Amino acid sequence: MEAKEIWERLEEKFSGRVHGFKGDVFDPYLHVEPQAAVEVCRYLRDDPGLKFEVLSDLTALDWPKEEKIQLVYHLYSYTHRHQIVLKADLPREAPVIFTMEEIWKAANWMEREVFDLFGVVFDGHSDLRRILLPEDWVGHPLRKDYVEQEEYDGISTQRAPLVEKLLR
Amino acid sequence: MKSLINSLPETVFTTKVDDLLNWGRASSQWYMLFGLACCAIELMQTGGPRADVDRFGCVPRATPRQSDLMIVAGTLTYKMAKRTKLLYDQMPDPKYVISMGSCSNCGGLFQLAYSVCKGVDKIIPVDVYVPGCPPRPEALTEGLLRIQDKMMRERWLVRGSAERQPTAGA
Amino acid sequence: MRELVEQALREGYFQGIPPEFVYAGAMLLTAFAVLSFFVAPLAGVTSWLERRVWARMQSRVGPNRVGPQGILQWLADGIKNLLKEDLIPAAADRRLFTMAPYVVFVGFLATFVVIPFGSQFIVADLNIGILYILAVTSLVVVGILMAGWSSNNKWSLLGGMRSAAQIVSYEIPAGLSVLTIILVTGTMSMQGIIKAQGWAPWDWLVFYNPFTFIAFFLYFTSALAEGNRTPFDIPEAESELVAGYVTEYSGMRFLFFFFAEWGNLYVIGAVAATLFLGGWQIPPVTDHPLLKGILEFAVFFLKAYFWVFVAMWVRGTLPRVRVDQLMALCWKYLVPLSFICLVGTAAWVLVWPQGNRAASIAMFLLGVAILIRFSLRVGYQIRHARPELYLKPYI
Amino acid sequence: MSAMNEATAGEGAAFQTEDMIINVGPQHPSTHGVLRFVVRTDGEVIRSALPDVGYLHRSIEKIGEKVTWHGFVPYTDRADYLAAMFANQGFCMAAEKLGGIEVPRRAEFCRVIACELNRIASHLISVGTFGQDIGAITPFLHALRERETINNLMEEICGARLTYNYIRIGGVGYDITQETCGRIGAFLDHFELIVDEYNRLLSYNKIFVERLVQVAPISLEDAFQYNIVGPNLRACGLRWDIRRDIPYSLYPELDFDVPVGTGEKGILGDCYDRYMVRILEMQESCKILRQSLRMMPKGPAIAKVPRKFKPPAGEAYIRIESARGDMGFYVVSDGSEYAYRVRFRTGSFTAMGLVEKLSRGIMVADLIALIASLDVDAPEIDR
Repeated sequence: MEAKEIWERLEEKFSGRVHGFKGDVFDPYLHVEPQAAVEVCRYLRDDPGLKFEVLSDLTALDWPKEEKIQLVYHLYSYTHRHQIVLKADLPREAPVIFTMEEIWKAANWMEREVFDLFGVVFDGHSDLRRILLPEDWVGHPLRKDYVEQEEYDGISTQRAPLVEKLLR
Repeated sequence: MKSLINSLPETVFTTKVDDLLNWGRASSQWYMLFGLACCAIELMQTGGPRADVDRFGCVPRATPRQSDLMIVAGTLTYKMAKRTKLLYDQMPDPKYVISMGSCSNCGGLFQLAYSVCKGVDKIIPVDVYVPGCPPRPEALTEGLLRIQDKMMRERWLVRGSAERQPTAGA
Repeated sequence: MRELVEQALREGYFQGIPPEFVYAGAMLLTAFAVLSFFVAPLAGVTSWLERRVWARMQSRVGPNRVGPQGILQWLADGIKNLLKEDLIPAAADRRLFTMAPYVVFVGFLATFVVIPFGSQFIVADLNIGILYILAVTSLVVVGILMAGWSSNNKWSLLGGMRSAAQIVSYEIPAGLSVLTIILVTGTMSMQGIIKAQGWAPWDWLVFYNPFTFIAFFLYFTSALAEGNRTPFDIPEAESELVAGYVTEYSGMRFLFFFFAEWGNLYVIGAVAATLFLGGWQIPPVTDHPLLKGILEFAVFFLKAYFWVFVAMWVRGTLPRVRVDQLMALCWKYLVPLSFICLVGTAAWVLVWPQGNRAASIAMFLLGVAILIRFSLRVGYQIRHARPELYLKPYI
Repeated sequence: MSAMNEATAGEGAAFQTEDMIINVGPQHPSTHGVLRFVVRTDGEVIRSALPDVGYLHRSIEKIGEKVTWHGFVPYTDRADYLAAMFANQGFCMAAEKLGGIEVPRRAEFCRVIACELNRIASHLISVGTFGQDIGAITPFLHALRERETINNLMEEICGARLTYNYIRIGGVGYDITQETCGRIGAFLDHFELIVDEYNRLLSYNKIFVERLVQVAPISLEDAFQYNIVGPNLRACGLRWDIRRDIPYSLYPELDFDVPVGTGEKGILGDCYDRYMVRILEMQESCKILRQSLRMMPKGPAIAKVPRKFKPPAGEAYIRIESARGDMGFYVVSDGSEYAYRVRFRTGSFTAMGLVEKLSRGIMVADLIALIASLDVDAPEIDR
């Protein structure tokens, strides 16, 4: 099914809670209200015409200028061989969204990763801990304004001055 | 009883005994399987059919208790740093460390990373640095031979000449 | 030995020392000599041989730098391990931890007392020889269990428990197949068992009847399991349990385990050769006692080492079984089969108390047929194995 | 075993058992790099195994925002060192998609050849370490031996043995010469028979088969729920290969089969199926290599790409079939010389999420087999 049709079906069902469809890019995407994300995703998974069985990818983008963190869900359907990208904008200071864990189990680890690297809190998540970084790490490194600590666990994080210049 | 180590005068006998002991240690380096990242694959290849360090008596051991040589092969992250120190402490003396690859030498490509320890020598003392990203098996074999040289130069019975040599690059 | 000491005593060499002390001293001296000049090199060379054979199978070279063709590799390993720091983990049970290697070592070393290297070359021809071997090798279990428990390491504990379960279970088929032989020979003395056989292959007990033929393979399989060899090396499974019960051992203590493992391999081969393969029996070619002794020793040694080589071959080929499969194999297949062998041989002995020559020769021919089939298959595999590809610029 | 414990526990409270917590890793011979499992066992039977990853988190995604588009290609190698070529290709394809760059046809062929060689190398390590984890070390070394030959070929193609940096934005770094093509052909003649040898040595070994069948089967629902991809997904019985089903590069022109798990020895989707799919895939890769060697046209190996490559603002998501399955590359550009966000979505990461569920009730030895069969790779999990 084409992305356009998916968008039309979604708009019909969830009018007002999905918006901003963009079909003329490489991977067509649409925006979804954070509160409605779980409902929309459940519909996308269960509707026989859509049947998005897998959550291919879940990641986030940090936009400091617009004061938002954007969650990006890549969905794919093996049955119908179509894909769609969902985006959900969260406020940057307190990004909270409900977990997708009950819809796709794969979301468990992906959400932990997003929590670890971006600091997005997933409400209702069964086991929201840091996954890649140590438990006592300070900050969420993939945010654009992340500042490295001087040292971690007694080990200094100093680099050679030459390398320091490369850092943007 | 007073320890015999580094207490005797230099005679033919003591130097010969030292040579024998050093020969034993140099000919039987058991290295710990401590592959961290990319270099671990080259470490495996070094034990594999083409390079085959078993010729020199180097066999991999899984446990630090039975190994003499720690080959730190790959990127050391902060999360792993504490464990590396622990594993090093678990090895019985005399023990040696080869830092294999740019990442464990100085951070290498991952100097820019926030989670990578810039050099394993911030955690544990290193005897031989093997450069490369990743080093070829030949380079690692050369590193092992350098460690052998270093072992052969050490003195155990003879008094006063036992300072461990400064590190050498392979 | 005894005569020598008695002669020395008669001639008055050790006046003022109680003769018991002299005997004890002589025994200790012999033990030391045997240990350092026979058993240690034997285990060491076996370890070197294993590494070379293994390397060859893996298209590597193996240790070849230390001494000619690397044959002194075991010496270097020994020297190095002697010099290592003697680590005892803080949380370990000190007493058991230090004792365990010796218990294992004694368990393996004591078997050498009754191994008949030649018609005159045996330390003590006990009349319960084979029973003695079964008994003292059980001591190894105790040592391994001690090591596993005292290390206070979960891998060691798992390894120790696995090993205990495994060795205790496999004692049964091993013991039963040994009993099969005892039924035939009517003696438990190692020399007696060998003397019941002849030099010719059809006089060997392995071809005595179909049941002993099966019992031989049962024995070899169970012995591999008792010696913690692949495919039954689950107690020290490197990829699962790090190093199993030796995980916390370093230096000299580890060397004892190391030593016992490779020495044990030889004991397995030696017992198989004694019980089933005619031991040191040689054709009557010479009457010269020394020459005869050397020939006997060589024959026995080669027979034993052939099975050592087979064990290495198996190790280079097979993966490892799982714990439940190991137990299932023992209790579901090996134990019933060995019982059948025992009962069958008992019936056979009742019917033909002097043995059945025709059956022996038939079994021998069957054995030869199996061997030919097997070697043809091995030959096929070797012919179809491809050598390493060296591309041109890299030769 | 657990049933027995429950039975005895019912008889009297005096007999109480305690679960043992074992720490597998991060330094353990069969965790394939640095993984850690906190395993709660009842004797040999695992109650639960919680994976703990991140010991090789090298912040490649953050580095992607700090270096230029061209400069990031070497880092993609390290994102999956066993199959570095795929990460190269995926990232370059994403950048090309953003920048609208047409790749010359010969370069596409070079990419396919390099990738398929790399797939064989990666699967060799996978099945080799599988044998090692089950306890057979000889097959592992035989696999390493063949891999050395591939490494030599790779060295000839691009000058590196492991981390290639061969595929660049717009094409490939170096053209594959005619002599190299000949040597690759010689290698294929050799290797196709080696796979048979490998089968005789390991694949149909009775003990090996018994160890793997009916161990930790993955159902298709679980595979979808946990987003299992690549050979692991195919082992569940779904004939799905991105090379065939979402075609990219030259794969639509090439003729190859997609091997799937059949449950020939045990049940569908067990460890043995996952192993066998990889063995069959190596043969398919040989087929692809032969075809592409035959079809290779003349032409340039790289398109003209400016040194200061600045793709227009936008985002692209690329899926490629890596040796570990669907590898996704999500790149966002804000029109500058640096990427705004680089995201790798890898098969090993999601596969590790499933380990906790699969490991309930299997034995410690089976856990090792399970990890080996999933063919997870620490840098791909942690990036």
